[in-house]
Amino acid sequence: MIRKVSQHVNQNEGLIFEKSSPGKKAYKLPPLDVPEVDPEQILGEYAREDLGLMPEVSEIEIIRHFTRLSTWNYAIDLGMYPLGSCTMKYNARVNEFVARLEGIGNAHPYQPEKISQGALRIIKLLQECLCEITGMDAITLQPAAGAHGEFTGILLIRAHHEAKGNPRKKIVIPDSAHGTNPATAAICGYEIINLKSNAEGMVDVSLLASLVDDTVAGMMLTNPSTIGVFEKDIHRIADVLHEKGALLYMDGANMNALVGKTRPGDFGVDVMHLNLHKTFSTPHGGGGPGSGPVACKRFLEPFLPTPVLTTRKDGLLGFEYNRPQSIGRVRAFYGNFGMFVRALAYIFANGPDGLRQTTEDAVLNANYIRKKLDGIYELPYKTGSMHEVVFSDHLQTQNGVKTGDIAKRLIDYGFHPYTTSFPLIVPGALMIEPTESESKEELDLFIDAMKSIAREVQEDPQLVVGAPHDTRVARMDETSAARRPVLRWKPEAKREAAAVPKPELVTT
Amino acid sequence: MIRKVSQHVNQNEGLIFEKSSPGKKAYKLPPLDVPEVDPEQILGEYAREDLGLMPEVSEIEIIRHFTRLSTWNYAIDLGMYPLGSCTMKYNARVNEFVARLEGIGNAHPYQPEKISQGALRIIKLLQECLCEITGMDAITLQPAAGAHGEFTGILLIRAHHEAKGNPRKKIVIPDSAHGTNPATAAICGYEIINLKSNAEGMVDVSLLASLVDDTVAGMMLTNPSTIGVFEKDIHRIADVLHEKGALLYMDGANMNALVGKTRPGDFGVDVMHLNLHKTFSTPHGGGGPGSGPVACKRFLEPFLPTPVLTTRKDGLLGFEYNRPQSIGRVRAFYGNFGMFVRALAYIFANGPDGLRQTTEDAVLNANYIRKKLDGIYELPYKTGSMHEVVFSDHLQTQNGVKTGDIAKRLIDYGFHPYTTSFPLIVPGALMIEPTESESKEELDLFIDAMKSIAREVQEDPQLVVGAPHDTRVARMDETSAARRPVLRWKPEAKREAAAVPKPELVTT
Amino acid sequence: MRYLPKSPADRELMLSEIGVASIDEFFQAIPGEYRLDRDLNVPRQMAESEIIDYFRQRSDENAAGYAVFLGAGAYHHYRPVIIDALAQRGEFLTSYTPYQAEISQGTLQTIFEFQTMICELTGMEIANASMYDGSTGAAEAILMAMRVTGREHSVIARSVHPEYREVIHTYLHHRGMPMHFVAYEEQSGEINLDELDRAITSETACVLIQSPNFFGSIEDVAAIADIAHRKGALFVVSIAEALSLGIVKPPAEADIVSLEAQSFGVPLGFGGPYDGVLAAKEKYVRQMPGRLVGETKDKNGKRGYVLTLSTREQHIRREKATSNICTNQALVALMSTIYMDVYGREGLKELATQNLAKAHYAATQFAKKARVLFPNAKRFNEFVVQTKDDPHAMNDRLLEKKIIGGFPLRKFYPELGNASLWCCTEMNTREQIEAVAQAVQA
Amino acid sequence: MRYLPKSPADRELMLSEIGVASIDEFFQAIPGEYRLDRDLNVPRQMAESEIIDYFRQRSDENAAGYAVFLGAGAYHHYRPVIIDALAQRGEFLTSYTPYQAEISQGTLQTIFEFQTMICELTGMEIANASMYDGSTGAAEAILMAMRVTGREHSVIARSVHPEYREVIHTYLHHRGMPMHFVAYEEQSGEINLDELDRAITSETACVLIQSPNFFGSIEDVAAIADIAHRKGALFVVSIAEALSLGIVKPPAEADIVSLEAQSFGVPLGFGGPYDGVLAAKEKYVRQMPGRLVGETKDKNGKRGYVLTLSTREQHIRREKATSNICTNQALVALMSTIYMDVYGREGLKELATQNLAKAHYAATQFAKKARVLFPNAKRFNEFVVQTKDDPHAMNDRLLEKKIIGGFPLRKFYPELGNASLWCCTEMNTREQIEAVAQAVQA
Ligand SMILES: Cc1ncc(COP(=O)(O)O)c(C=O)c1O
Ligand SMILES: Cc1ncc(COP(=O)(O)O)c(C=O)c1O
Repeated sequence: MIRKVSQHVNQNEGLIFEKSSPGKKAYKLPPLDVPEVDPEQILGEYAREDLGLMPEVSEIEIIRHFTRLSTWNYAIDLGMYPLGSCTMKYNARVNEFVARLEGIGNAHPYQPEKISQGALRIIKLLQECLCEITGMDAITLQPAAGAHGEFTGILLIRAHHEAKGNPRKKIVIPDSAHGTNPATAAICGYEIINLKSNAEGMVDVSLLASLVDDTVAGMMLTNPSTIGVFEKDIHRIADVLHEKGALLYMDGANMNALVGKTRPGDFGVDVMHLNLHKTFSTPHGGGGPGSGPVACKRFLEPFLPTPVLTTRKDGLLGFEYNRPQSIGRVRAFYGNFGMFVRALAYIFANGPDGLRQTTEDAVLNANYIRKKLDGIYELPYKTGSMHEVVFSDHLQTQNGVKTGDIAKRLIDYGFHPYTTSFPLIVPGALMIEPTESESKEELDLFIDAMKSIAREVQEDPQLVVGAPHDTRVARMDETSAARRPVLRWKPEAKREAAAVPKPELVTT
Repeated sequence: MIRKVSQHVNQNEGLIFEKSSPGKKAYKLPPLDVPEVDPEQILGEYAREDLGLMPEVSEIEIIRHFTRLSTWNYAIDLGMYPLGSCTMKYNARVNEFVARLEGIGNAHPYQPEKISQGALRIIKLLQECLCEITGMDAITLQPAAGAHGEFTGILLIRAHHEAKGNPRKKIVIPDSAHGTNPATAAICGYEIINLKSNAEGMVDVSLLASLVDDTVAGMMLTNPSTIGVFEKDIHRIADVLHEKGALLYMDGANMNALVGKTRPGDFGVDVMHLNLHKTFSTPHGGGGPGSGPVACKRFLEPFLPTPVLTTRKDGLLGFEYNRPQSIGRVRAFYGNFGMFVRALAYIFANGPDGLRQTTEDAVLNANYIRKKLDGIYELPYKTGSMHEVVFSDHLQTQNGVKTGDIAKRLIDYGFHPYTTSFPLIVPGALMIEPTESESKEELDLFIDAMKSIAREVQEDPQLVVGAPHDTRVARMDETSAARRPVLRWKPEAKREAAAVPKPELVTT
Repeated sequence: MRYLPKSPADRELMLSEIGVASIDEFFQAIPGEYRLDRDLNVPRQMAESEIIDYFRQRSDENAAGYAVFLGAGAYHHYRPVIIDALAQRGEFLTSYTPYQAEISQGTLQTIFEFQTMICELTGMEIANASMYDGSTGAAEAILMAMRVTGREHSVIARSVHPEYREVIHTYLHHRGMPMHFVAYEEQSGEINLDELDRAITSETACVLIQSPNFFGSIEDVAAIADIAHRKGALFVVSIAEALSLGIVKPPAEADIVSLEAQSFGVPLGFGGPYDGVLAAKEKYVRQMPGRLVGETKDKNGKRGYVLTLSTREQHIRREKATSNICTNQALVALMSTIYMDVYGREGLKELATQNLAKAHYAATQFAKKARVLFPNAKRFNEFVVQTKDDPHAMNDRLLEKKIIGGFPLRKFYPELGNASLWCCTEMNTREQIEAVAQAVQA
Repeated sequence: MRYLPKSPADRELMLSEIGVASIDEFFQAIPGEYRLDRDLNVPRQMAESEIIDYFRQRSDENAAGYAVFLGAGAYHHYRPVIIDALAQRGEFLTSYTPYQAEISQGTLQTIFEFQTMICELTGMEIANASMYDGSTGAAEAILMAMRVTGREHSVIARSVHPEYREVIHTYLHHRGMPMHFVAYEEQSGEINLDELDRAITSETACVLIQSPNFFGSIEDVAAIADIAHRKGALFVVSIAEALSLGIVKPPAEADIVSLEAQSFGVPLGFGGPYDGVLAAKEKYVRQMPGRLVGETKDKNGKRGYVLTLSTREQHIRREKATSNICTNQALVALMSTIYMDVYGREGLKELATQNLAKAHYAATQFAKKARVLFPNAKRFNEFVVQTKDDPHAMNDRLLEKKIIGGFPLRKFYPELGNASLWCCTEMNTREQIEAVAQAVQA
């Protein structure tokens, strides 16, 4: 029985271009207070004549356009978002409020330091908090997301080796790793050694030991692993690497399982990134922005990107640009400052007690789901879960139903799907991370939904395979989307010329 | 064919009380910086022990609660709201922004005048603009809504007569009037003379003349009338009244048809109210707040509620309280100031040209609908429409379908219903006011929907009578709601004791 | 015009579909001599940035960043940010009165929750969806009592907010409904019970008091109820500082409670919009003014909410309605609902206790240098201080320190001389309190 | 903890259902010596009002209310209020990457519209869903050109934003991919075409320029394209001031355009989050980094949108992906989309023309007292001024007048001496401009 949602009328809406008509306006400029100019005269041949198909609409049409569109989305604000590895937790509104305070939201990155002390103090305090939370010595907030943090971190490792005369050649990455890990190692110019997980889905330390030699620059490890399990041999892993001069990089995507309970800096990690848009609650915003600070041990500090924050002799904060060993900048300006503000507000709202309780609740929620669904869905690895639990669709494939189908059926039950097809070491994975933000009530509804779907798989598998049934659009034809990509709107005429099939009007 | 909406999953949500559990919190107070006190000691027997069933929930649950609830509502931001007499126009977001500026949103009503000059200047400029727009001489912004404005206006009339020695006994009100008109006259202590409309639905001037004598204090007239027609004999009506010393009150609910095109002060009105939440775009907010300024001719000014705005000798603005002839206050403080800010912002955004164009577009939209639906629905009065058009369900009742059913069916078509069962002079009225805020595209969808429903009435009347079909709840049992009113939540136990049937869980 | 979704071509097309040559044809019904053939003399059309500039300038001319010690019917409390985040959702902000239940359940359920919480807090059995504010609510409560009792006199404490009393006067006097005002006790500021007893007659429809009253003194509700009820009058309690209900016993002995809920998450906003609401004993429901939301089921048995008992209202009953009220304060009531959810059962108490502690501390500090009146009173967060100086002069001095002092009482209570009414909420820091207490001395 | 929706009883119940005695059992996997048995040393839990106070203090320590003449890659434009009103809706703010198309059509259609408008404005055929910012976008554009051409050298104008060049350097140098920097013309600030021609070899993957470049000079895109293409190199144009596209011809001759769209409704925000995006010729789509949204139909034939061509991306292709980018700048791109809708076809042009007029007026005013460099340049809204004074000293003086002066160039272009880069947008009033021009003289 579907208990969490009903069906309701939901507004259709075409593309904004389909509402455009010459002369409609959503703006008015103040009168120009300097002499008018003739663009043709000033710009000559560089003057632009017209702006093509840019829309002309009124303000109310824009309000309705995006309000209607928004109602087609699922969101944390609407319900549980059990996306494993994504840490879809509550995004507090006070964070949005403080990020928009005039002096914070409107500060120019190049305004003189003496009138930027507020911003710099925010950066400083956040850096200190994050170093404390990770147990690291130094940090850069410049990276714009997790993958960008990985890039920065691996370049730090590279710079470290290079300073010793040889950047080395390889990075070890477990087969359970997120796609960004190998992609990052590759763009940093490293060969990837794919490390097969052991029977528990964890790092096979002896296999690792056999692979690490002095061509290995380091290892990228996610801890807790992507199956949600703490690498209990973590220090042995670090030792194996360190013995050969290789470094341990930790992908901090799963820090929500650790904050306030243990610190990577204490268990042997040399460098790591954090995802402020996961652990520290900055909103995902439909795909971004994020922020991926990179924290490291003291010996890597000289290599951090420029600029780094410094306290000047007069006590004022400022940026230090003269860093001869730095890997250089990874981004213009100082990173996604707006996310720093939100993350710091999150830390304030929690305090040490709240941060610890948050971690405990995240872990409690995952284990509650695990307990209730174990047996109904197969648990491929039995080791204790931290903040997420990974099932497989093994029991369901017997009826021809795959993890992706179950995920789609969850939509009819009023939930966003869990993560599918990751990690790769679990064929047909159902990767579930509830986060601390879910009440028992919401978890029980989720568990009921999952049980109910499991029953449907046995009684009426086609119902599940054809899902979702209750959404405004059904499953999309992804194949033809990729085969004949239509990546932008064109007016009917142009479209037909391009032999793209005519879309229905007003139906989306 | 329903083109404007689809069905989509929509979250259920129980009552907030059903989520409560002792120890959950959505707040934290700063540490107390003065000595703690023991309430029992300070308040003695007046100390309260506990707060009964007040909820205990967390912040994310509140965010989800209201986000989910909000998705069950229709709104201007989602689409056309053709409620006749209600003027559901676009509520610009800049109005909300300026109303929340620190010095405006957070001003205490009793803070000294010298640090309230900003607020007072806003009041002054709005008063001037509204006097100019209505063609009146003086104004009070104190009334909190239209009905409150009527109350104020009728008391002005009463005070005028009283100053002449006799408050008189009766108020003439056309049978087409809004319910607040007779209700207001009654609470002001007047008898109501119900004026039957003539064959065109307008004031029957000779009938009026026969009714007005020196016991009549005045007449309440809506112009354009509630059937959307301008009283072309307006000045004769005024003359008939004035001859007997009676005054003409205008219900300004329909000013959206007149702004910038004609002024009540010019055509004989003595006193009138405006609805800032209609004509001047302040949001309806699910029922309020509103603001109902009352504008009048010079001779009524001495009677305006206290305080009135005044310019002091030093040029500063202030409130004048010493007004011996005043009817007295109608509300604490100065009225719904926040609405003044929004209304003034609306006037700024339009300017004289925009205000005129707004009126023209409102009238254009109504006439477009009239033209397209005339014949499909019966037009009981043929006189030219201004900003709204009133049809009747005469053609549809032959198939057993009433205006209320058509209205409900519109919901399935993605529209809010028009106004039904008003004005009383049109049995089975369909009262449609599109306002200027609708694009041709949206109007065409509405017209199509209305035509399609008319066809359904012929082909499958039960479909219409049973509507809506596509909403999360179907038609409500209003009868038993009124027969055994349940006006507050009680926990299961208490409820059962009260023999109220147990509601389903989690189904709303 | 940026709010108008039409291009010139759209307008042309529509005119031609209608079959008229020009928009002017629709305005022919307006007699020529009244047609406006000039621009309105209002400010020219402004850019959005200009509108914001204008209001920013006005905002800057107003006080901002001052410490506020004013209460007197409008209270400075912290407003959690989620209130605006949620109330600003277009689905709440831009929806109409929820007459169409199938597409208004969001607003309806919210009001039902509001009604429930108002009942819990006030100790009443039913509550309506809102009134304009506390002053008009008090007036309507008296009218309601008159309908219930069929009597036309009312007895009102002088310690009720003076502006509320003025509004009540406006509502009653033109209909010749007599009002009797009862004095307060010198030592407590509470209503004089003997005088009250004497004022009530067999024609008294109701007794209206405010508690905490305008001086901040908590009235002996139970005792007053007794006196009123003994003579068959109803008992109406007006509450201007809703937060007091977090720690002060609810007036359960009342028949009607008129509450101003501005303290619950509503911005000071220079006096409005605020959030009145009436609560009462269930048996009086048919005389209740304003909208009521009730629980019911849809035709499939699903729980839902509707506006109900509307035969009390003007749109059905016209001149026989319980009130002429139509538009109310729905969005503001939503804000209060969110506020009550945020603080809830424990938080309102904790917050009220903080207010108690702040005011208690402040009164103690003031007492060192000035006279705190009404020594026998039990108080929540307001108290009256008598100073040597004229309070206006004192307040002028305080303004220079960015402090807005108490409300001078002489205008309404000349007998109190240099007295003013001070309020301390959780927003007043110890530092501010001490600075102010210091200034009183000087 | 107010963000945690659990009561102590809930926790107990859940633990007992799981069958463990205490939460600690789940943390047993962490070796004892690494378990943290103390509180983290971070600030104590704060009330919401305290959080706001903290940030308000920081905000006040920063500049506010200053006239800003800084551009240099971050532009001060007016942001219509509906941007935040809409982007703050929880359904946009708190949703994930739209992998689940059936419940993400809102985000997907928005991105599709964004992609379309970026194409229209840049003159390209395809655009992606966003990149981190203009600097990383430029670096990724070069890597993309390398994948397309199979070449590894790049030629970069020295008039590209210096911080963009630093980022490009970080992305390329550790992999030993050579970069050649080409000087600018003294009279125009534009890239030296002869030197450019010489710098390009058969190993050159691409030429990267910025236009308007860091000095505000508009480059001769067509001429550069010719030179690049003649040697089989791709041509990449980086644009830091997106609004220039309202009045400056789009770089239709480019193969890839890397745009920083911050000017389109994104707050200055001390440097981020901003809004990079890559646009390109359609034939290069398979080498495009980042997400792409495409139009398709659902199984009932209804139009809809999906993330597509994801075999380019890291989650499918891992080490063979076109980039490691995963999280992008979706919400910021939404803001830009709303911005582009508000101004649209006419407004962007009108607004850009206002910028042109302001900068032109300012340059004329400056020219009276100082040297405006690069006299032969065509400019949009930035220009370089050489003063007698050290610009830092001048800016210090201006700060006292609440004016933030131009960006001193010596750090990146020592050869320009006391030059600084000034920007005038619609936000700079004539009064400000005149005040500033006056100060230059002094
Ligand atoms: C384990 C892991 N690593 C890395 C990333 C990449 O982080 P981002 O998306 O912030 O670039 C993710 C994000 O989903 C992840 O789950
Ligand atoms: C014609 C007319 N008069 C009066 C009113 C009452 O105005 P308010 O609801 O603001 O009290 C209305 C409101 O619907 C109306 O339409």
